[in-house]
Amino acid sequence: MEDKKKPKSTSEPEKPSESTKASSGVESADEVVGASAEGTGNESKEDSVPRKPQKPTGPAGATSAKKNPPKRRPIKKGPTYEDLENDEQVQFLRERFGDDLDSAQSFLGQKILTINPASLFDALSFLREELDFDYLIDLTALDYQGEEKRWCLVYHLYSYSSGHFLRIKSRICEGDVPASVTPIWKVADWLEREIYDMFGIEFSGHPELKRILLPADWHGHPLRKDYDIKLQDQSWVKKHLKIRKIPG
Amino acid sequence: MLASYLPVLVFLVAAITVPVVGLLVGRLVRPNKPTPAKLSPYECGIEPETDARDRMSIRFYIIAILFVIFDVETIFLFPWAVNYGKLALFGLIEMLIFLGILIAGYFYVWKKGALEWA
Amino acid sequence: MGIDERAFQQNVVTTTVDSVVNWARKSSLWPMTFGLACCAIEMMAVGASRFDMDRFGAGIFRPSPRQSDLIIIAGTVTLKMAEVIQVLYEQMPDPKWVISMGACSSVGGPFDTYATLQGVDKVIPVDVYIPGCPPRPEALLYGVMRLQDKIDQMSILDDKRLVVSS
Amino acid sequence: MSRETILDTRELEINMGPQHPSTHGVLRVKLFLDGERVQDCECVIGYLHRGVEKISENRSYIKCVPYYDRTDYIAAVSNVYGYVLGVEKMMGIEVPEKARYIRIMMTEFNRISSHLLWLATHALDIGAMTVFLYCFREREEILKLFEALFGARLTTHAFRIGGLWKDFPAGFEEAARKFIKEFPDRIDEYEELLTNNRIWIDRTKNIGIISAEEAINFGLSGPPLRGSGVDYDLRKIRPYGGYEEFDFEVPVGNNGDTYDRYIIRLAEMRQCCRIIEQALDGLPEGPVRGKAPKIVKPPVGEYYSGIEGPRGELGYYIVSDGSAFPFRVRIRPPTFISLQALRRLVRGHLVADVVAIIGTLDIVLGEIDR
Repeated sequence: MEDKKKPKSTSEPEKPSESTKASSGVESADEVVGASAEGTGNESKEDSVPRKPQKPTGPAGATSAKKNPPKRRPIKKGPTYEDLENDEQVQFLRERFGDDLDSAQSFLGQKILTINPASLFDALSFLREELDFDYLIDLTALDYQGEEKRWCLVYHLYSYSSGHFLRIKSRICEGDVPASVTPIWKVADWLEREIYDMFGIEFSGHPELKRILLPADWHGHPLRKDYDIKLQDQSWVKKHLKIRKIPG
Repeated sequence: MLASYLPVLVFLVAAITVPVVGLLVGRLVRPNKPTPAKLSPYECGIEPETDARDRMSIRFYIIAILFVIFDVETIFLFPWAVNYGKLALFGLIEMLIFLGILIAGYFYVWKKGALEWA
Repeated sequence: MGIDERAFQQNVVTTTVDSVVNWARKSSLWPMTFGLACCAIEMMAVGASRFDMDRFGAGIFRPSPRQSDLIIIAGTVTLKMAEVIQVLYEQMPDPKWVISMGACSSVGGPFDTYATLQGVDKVIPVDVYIPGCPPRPEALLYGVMRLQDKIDQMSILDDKRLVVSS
Repeated sequence: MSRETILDTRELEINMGPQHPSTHGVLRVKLFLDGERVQDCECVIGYLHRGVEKISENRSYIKCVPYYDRTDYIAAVSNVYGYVLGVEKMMGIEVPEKARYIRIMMTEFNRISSHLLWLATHALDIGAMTVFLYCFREREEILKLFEALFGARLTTHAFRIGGLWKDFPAGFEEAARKFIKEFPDRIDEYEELLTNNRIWIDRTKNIGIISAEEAINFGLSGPPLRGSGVDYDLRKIRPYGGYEEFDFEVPVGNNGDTYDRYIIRLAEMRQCCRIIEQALDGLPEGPVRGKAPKIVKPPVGEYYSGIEGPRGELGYYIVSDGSAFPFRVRIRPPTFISLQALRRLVRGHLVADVVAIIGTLDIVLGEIDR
């Protein structure tokens, strides 16, 4: 039921071993739900072992109903990526950009368009001018470490006139320098500076690309998956701080 | 005759001893550790790059001078006001002329926009 | 200094002077407005009318380090901010005290990350640590009271490192 | 370039630095001045960057919640609300009716307490000392309610995934009703102090004007956006968590200056009282804790849950790879984006107006630096 055309990793950022467990994750979640009230929190394993009836704890007169094994509830189908080709916006973009529009999906009702980075800039300016997406809600990046196209830029757009909400994703490789969208939306200035600060992705045409959150002469980009959470830049600390010896 | 100046003397002595004693005790009691870092100019916690003595805009100087002029003008009013009775009409006209000149100057300054802040 | 420092020893005169000086210092602890994060909001609540820090003489928040004798580090100290704290602490006139308010400034709190200094005492000497995240206003008041007790034991002699030649 | 006469001076660069009474925490603004007039300004932030987004990649879904209390510590309840809504939507968890009503009620209480703190510090920066004490008097009442229900005053860890931690304690509803009965005429007290105050009008009228198009282009949201006349309130446009059942107006200003944003926030506080009243009247019965698994493992996917925080649109872009740890949680910080407009708003004003403009943007450095 997964459509083959969609490259496996575009939207499902899972490590290969995870995907099978994911669907079962939802099932096991429901099993635990049936935990009886006065029983202790019983961690049910993957395959729900039928519980042996427990002796009713608490005062004798309390609920002495024997615990019956939890009946198997129908597995609730978690939300998945539906393909949406019939959406008129997608068609509008499809004939405008052809195969540069890699895939169009929706997850939990939110439209996701994955666009080839080559034509990302003019796709976005097209969306800004023609389809009047004048509000760039947020711009961020994801790090699929280990995959050939490592970074994924994520643009959240909203249009005041039509009230549509859209998420544009675009996979770029490690060394790519995507075009900055500050000429289209002024809000992107700091958002791109933060992406550069946290991920190390440069943006061409950005007015003044330098670190925004970390100190200017800090080495390393913390939000990368290979950057350890506790890794402090010791050379910076030595240069700027006089660390005292704490007595005792 | 001299006795009537005694209160002034007492007042003078008190006015001198109180600050001197306060400062002396302070100097004796307070720690005194002037380190170079402590004496560096305070710039909201940032190491100052440029010297604090920078060339300021001229308009601050103009505003300051205007204040001094009109302040001195009010000082001249005090002796006039004290023995206003003896000076009578002559004193009144004299002071009106004096004030008139200064108020004309004030309007000139006002229209020239020297009082505009910023 | 006119009077020869070495002449002083612990005697009746200096103990009474000590008690007067310490009483004066501890009842007018002027903190510096130095709020970093969530603890700063609780510090403001302590400055307001319900938990009123003015009852302890510490209610007047001075904007600049030159006029404050107490710095309350209220919030997470990041490495970038630690550099600023060093400068501010240096620029405060002696005698000066430091209250490290909250778990973040005392030991890094929940933020054990690449950008957070695990404890402000790595950078400046701290007198009173107040646990809590954020500590309740009463906890900050208790911390100020503990600092006042500490000031009571101070003496003007030890500041001047008077050496009694035996 | 004309010859430099003695009247010309170099551009004065002043640090309105990290330690400054009116930068609401640790914001550093480099001001480039000609005399007292601001030519340009550059914001240096990051003095409170604790890496919350990196932390949330190393904690389980439930353990991330206390960190979002501490990013925007003034509106902690609504910060957690956005994240919890997102995770529940991805997990498909049904929240019981009563929990939904309490959540909306407490978020509106939080909006009032956040606006009160904004008014206190904004007025204090401009010089009105008494307003600070008046506002904190009311804010303490709300913090008592938070303490009674959530157990903490500020970092409340208000909501759990699937509902609430526990139901109202005894006497909570009477205290809440008493508060919202008295609060409107407390707002009148503030208005008496400020609205027609000559100094307040001089310091805020026509200061920091931004037009509607520019506000949209700068991505502003919340009161800074509505001040310029754009009627965009997420509670109306994309209702979440049951807001469609409540009727309230969205106050909108017209000429987008500091005074209009002040009027809007006061009007918003009155609307919050109306919402709370409707929530208290229509409070359904029933449990408060929904059915939520012990180990929260949302299915593989991503979801952007945006809510209307007191400072603007607060969004959580949660990307899950099916494991118990989020793959990425991106917080869309409204004040980070409204601070970006400071450079445009400040140009040409006096240094004293910079203080008023920083106050009207209602910035919180914990959320800007995350």
